[in-house]
Amino acid sequence: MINDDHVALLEVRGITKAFAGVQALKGVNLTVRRGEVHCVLGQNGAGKSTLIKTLSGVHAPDAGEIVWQGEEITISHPIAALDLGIATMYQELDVVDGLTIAENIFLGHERSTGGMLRVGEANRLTRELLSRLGHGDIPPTTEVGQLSAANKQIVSMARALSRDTKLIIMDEPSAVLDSGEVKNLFRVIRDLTAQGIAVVYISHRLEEIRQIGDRISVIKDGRSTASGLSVADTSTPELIRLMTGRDVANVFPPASPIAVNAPVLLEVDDLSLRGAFSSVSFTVRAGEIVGLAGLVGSGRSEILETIFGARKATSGTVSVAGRTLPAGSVDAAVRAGMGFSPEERKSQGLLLDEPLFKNVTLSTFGRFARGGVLNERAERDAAREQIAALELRPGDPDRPARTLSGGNQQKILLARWLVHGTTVLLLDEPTRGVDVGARAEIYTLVRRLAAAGTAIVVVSSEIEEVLGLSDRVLVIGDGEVLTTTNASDIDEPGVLDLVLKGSAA
Amino acid sequence: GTESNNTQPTNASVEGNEATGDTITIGFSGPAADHGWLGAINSAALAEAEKYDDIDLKVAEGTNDANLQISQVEGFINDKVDAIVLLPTDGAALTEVAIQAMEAGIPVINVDREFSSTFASRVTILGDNYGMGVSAGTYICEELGDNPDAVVAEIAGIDSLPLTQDRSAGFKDALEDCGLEVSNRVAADFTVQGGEAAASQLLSAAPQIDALWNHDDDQGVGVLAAIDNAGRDEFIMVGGAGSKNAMDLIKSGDSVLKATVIYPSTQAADGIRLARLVVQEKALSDLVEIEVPNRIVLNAPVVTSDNVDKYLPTAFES
Amino acid sequence: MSEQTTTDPALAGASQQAERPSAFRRVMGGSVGRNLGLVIALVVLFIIGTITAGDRFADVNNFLTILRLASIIGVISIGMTFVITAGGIDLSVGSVMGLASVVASLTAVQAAATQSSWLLMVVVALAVGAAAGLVNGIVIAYGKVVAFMATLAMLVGARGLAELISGRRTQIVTNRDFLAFTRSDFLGVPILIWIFALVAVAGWFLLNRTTFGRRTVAIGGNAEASRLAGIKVKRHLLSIYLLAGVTSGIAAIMMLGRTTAGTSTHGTLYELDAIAAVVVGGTLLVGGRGTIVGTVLGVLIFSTLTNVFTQNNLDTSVQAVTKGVIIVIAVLLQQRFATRGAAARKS
Amino acid sequence: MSEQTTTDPALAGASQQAERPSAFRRVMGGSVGRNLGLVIALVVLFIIGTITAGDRFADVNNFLTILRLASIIGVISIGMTFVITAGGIDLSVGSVMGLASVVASLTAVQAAATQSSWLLMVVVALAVGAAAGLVNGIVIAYGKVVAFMATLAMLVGARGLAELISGRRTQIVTNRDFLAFTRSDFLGVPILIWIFALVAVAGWFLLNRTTFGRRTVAIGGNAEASRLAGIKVKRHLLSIYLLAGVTSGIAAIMMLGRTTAGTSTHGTLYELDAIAAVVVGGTLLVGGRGTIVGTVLGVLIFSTLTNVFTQNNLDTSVQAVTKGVIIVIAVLLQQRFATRGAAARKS
Ligand SMILES: Nc1ncnc2c1ncn2[C@@H]1O[C@H](COP(=O)(O)OP(=O)(O)OP(=O)(O)O)[C@@H](O)[C@H]1O
Ligand SMILES: Nc1ncnc2c1ncn2[C@@H]1O[C@H](COP(=O)(O)OP(=O)(O)OP(=O)(O)O)[C@@H](O)[C@H]1O
Ligand SMILES: [Mg+2]
Ligand SMILES: [Mg+2]
Repeated sequence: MINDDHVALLEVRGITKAFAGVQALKGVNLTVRRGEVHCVLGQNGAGKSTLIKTLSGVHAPDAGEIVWQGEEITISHPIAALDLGIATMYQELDVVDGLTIAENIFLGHERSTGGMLRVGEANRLTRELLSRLGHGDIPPTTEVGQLSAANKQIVSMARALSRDTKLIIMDEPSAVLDSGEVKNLFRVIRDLTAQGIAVVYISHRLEEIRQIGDRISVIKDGRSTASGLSVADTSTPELIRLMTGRDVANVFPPASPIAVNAPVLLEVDDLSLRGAFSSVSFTVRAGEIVGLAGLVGSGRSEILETIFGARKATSGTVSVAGRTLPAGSVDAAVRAGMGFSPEERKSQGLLLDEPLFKNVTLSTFGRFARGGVLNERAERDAAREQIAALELRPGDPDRPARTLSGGNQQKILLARWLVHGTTVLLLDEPTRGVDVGARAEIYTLVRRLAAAGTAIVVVSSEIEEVLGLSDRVLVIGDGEVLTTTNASDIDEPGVLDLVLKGSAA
Repeated sequence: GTESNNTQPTNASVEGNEATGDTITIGFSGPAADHGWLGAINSAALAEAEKYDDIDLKVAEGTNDANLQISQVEGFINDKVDAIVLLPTDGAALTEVAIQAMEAGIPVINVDREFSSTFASRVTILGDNYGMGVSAGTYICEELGDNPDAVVAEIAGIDSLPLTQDRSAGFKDALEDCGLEVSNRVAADFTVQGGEAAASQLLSAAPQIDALWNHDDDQGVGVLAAIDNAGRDEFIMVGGAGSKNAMDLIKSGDSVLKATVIYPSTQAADGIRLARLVVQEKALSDLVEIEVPNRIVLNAPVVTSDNVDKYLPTAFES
Repeated sequence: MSEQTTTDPALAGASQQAERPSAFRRVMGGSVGRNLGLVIALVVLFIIGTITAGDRFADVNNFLTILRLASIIGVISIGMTFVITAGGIDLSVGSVMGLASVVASLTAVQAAATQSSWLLMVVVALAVGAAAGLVNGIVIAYGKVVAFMATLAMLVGARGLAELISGRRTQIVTNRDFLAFTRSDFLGVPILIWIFALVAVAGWFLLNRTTFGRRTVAIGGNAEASRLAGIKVKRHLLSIYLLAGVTSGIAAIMMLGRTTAGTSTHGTLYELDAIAAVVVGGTLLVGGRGTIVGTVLGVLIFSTLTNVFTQNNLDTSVQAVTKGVIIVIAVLLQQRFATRGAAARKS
Repeated sequence: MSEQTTTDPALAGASQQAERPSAFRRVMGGSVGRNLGLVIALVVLFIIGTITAGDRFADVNNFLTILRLASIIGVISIGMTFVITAGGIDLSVGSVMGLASVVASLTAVQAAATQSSWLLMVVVALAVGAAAGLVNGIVIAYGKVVAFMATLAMLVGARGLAELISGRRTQIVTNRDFLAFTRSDFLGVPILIWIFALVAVAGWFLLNRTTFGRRTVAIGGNAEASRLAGIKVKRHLLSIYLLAGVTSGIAAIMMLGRTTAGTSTHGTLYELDAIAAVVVGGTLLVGGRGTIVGTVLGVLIFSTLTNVFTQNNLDTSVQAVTKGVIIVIAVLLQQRFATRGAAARKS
């Protein structure tokens, strides 16, 4: 590791940034040295993404200084940041679906001669980059729209590497990755830092910080509460206190025993979807939480979507409380009492320009209406209740969903089904991008729902989370159920073992 | 009227009619000038109004929307103009509002497209669309009369206009009289590009033609371009409307265009003049009648190289 | 160089307080603020009209003329607002109106109406509009044909059908009762204007106060999210095109009354006028946000503009050039005022 | 197709092998497969034409007639393909063409051209098209006026300007050299068709083989992501509308040659024809995917259709109804074949 303590690579002082009605940054300091992994921590909505967007030329800061290699500069456009050698992997996947992987990677700095593309060269370089990231198996000419979220993240990563950079900013890169992929990511990061490239790393998974980080800065409500703490010298509870201002027990709530006579609420029988998964069967009883564990791309999302009717099963049936649902009908599923919180909240979940409360009541507004006439006051009240229960911030029910931070957007989706009051709840990556505090709240909430008699199915790429939260676990590999077992009878290495064996077979 | 002699029919003279009278306001509304003939109609009307110091002409935006044109006439009624010259996009659709104007004491001069009620206008001045077809058909009959198998083609204007149907009906009837019929018919849209597109398709569909009637000389520019392009010259072509361009070609005699049937583009200009006479209570100078007549139908003569010099001065620059 | 470690939990509560919008901001953020640009544009037009044309312009009868002109395209624009808000487009509104006017004024229909009731013509026009809307809806929602193309096909097809049915003749309305109704006044205001007002109010209520409207906005904002929330997206889309068809039917009745004639050429290019009015009004062309008040203002701006032009005896070509410039200015005004306060999201 | 996570480098190579698409799939997945629906539609049209009109249809001269008809709208459609691929729309193409034809055929310009070179007329037409495109681009990219409205304003404005300049007269082209060129043949094929072919090939190359093309697709697919990747989105959008303006200018030159006249009515409703051809061709109306081959096929389908209609002496109204149905079928066919293999993502 190269250490150059005298001149920091990047120094940010007193940055402020206001959006309409929100002071997102109120004074943030950050010092990044060459070759270090600098972690930025903070709760959802603390201002982490906003901070990095002022560094990558997306937002112009209202006040404050940015010093780059000892020189004060302004970064007015993404091009300026890229020219300086700052590459960014944004929290919202910033790829173009209609282009191939190679085209995405070299977008804006295409390999070309006099404006004419050198496609072969771009593809070759892409293959090299992907190999470096451990994904030499993905053809560079694949359209990015065909990729899973995890693989899109890989493309983002490759794009950052494709430029001559001194600093790579990663805004929650691990949110869509499974543990194998995260390990892979860390390998790449170590590679980079060894070359003197600095990395700003944002994540809500504190154990990752321990593994990869050198120093830490913490933001709370748009203000620096700590800058440049050494990872080794700072305890996790202290970090949590810096972030949240309180103590949070980062443990899974205890499972309450399921009544012996609890009725089966969800029954999935021999469900298959061509090209995605086959012969999935399981039941969930009232009060039970069933987790689906597996690697990214193993088809877990498809299983949930098919159960919910968002995709039409090629064969097999889904029954709720004994009644078989018609295949491929979401609204029948919803009417039968099923709820689904999708994996990609922006494209599948939210009306970004609509106020928060309308997002919360999207599946229930009819209930607040009489003769088709809406009662927005009742809707707002119902939403406000859930906003308080989930500690959604900022809590103004009239604020457009777009202006909320990622983690808070995730909470909107949960709130939606809480208002709905489902008997079967399907959760796909319910804590993706959610901060430690909220995470604990969500766990408690899910448990509480189960205790109240809801049947719950959870998919998460964090195996620890699946195991900690569920009563029973289905391990999925390549679209097949490899094992069904009690959560207490298996551990993380056990799951990984199964999965790797399954995919090798 | 201030003219003391307005009850003296014999005194209606050209000079008397030209003499400046009380200034009157005339509202003029017509369809969108989206092709040559209508453009000529508009400019002729404006030019005519310019000639008279006692005419204050208000021109409404040309439109093909009956709704908008109705509101323009309503505007004229609100403004209490002295007369309205109206070339309706659709005669029937403008009838009611014209009646309103008449009931409000404003004489309406109906140009070219007839209202569906006689109460809707004080004077109606029309070209003879059916007559045009007859003239064109008769001319073609004369030229090909001895050949019962002759192929006659027709390029119509906008098919949904009643005037197009009248022209085609006249053409068909006249051809029938000499045992011919239209074997290929396409419709264009009175524009150069429409004429070109329709004609090139027609020529390709009919490899051998003896005579072709094209309803409109403006779209005829395109039709001739297509004919030229296809290298065809085995037939005679008859035009319609009577543009200067067409007459020049007829005069020079070196194209397939041998004749054109006049459909006067001066109708609206006539309408302006008639409106002035009506309001100032003058009469048509060469009539003994002391008032302007209710209905004037213009002739649709055939212009050929023999008589083109006579008509050239009245031709419109399309 | 400062790397202090500061912890201040006290700030957390304070920031929440500051984020509640003031009463003023709430009003400005509401429909008044959003439409301020349009209101300004309209007022400017009125001032220009009064200065240039004086009493002739600022006259009750002239205002009624403007409103009568606005009423037919206005009704169509209300339907169009729903379609565009839901993320669609309907290019067929004008030609469906023409078709409905033709069918409702057929000799046979008029004869039957004379024997029974003039309402028969109304019913027929509405039925034709609804049928065309239904076809659009089925092709778009279930056939998954992109709306632009499906309704373009309907535009061409309905016009052709209208010509076939009418034999390209203008059909005169002779039914006295029908004409008596459509040409009547109520409280000194023509019935056509009342119909427009009624449709606008109903549209506003439907869009802003009902589950139907909420679904419309939701689907336009994010169809996939709406589907996953349990909304029957296809059925709703169908009903929206049906609605647009019905407004075309209503417009056909109004047009029959106003022109006393049914013809296949009625409504030519109305689709562009309606879309222009809706978009100038502030409804997003990509869907997800719609405003009936804006649409009404948009329609009024265009018809006032036409009126001012006519009053000032402007040359048609000059009118066209001016209109082009004014469209751009109106959209700019509307956009500036609508986004003001909502600040610049992108730098 | 499952993306396994293998850190084992040995496996990486193996799976790469497996995922390489077969030659057949590559062809079907490429432009042939994507355009198969269109090719089928075109072949069916040819068969119908040959059956109903026999030798008159299946004749070299008739094919040239179809191609000549296709060439002008074809050139405009190539420009439109870029605009739509970038997520925009240009309603002004037809009226800009009209304006360019008028300016280039002004007496003064023709006189100057006679004294210098006929190329002056070409330059003038291109310059007028470029200028109009530039204005569109500035208003859209920098003024942030939604493209539909900005170009609608240009549609109205340019038409008015053309009328003003021409005094609504049809201006006959008298320049011999200009006509000699535009009406000439090369290898037995009219020069207009060559121009279309040239523009299409250039367009294909530009869209598929250059950075300009990649960026066009990227901006249409995700403008924000493109900006973040360091693309100057505004400047690029500007240049795309400029390009569309230039194709309108080229079309104006062709039109002048073909009709031997310049008039403000040239190009009326060409915007709808061009958009229809582009969308039927498979370019996504929301942007992010564009195909020049599809556009060319789309243009050919429409002009062949017109030809088959005329060959069979079909009534205009019947033509319209049939055309409506055929548009829907063509879009359906195109969509079905384009998404086949890409599987049904949603139920
Ligand atoms: N475009 C915007 N307009 C208005 N407010 C915004 C906008 N973007 C962010 N904000 C607000 O700024 C604050 C900081 O958001 P930011 O996205 O930076 O949080 P974050 O720390 O990245 O959170 P997360 O961990 O959830 O991603 C939040 O209150 C958010 O609502
Ligand atoms: N829209 C799509 N089109 C084509 N293939 C897709 C699409 N979405 C997902 N896939 C593919 O389906 C497979 C399963 O993906 P899916 O995202 O459901 O897996 P998962 O187990 O839920 O993992 P993740 O944690 O990424 O959600 C992957 O190979 C993926 O590439
Ligand atoms: Mg963030
Ligand atoms: Mg998933």
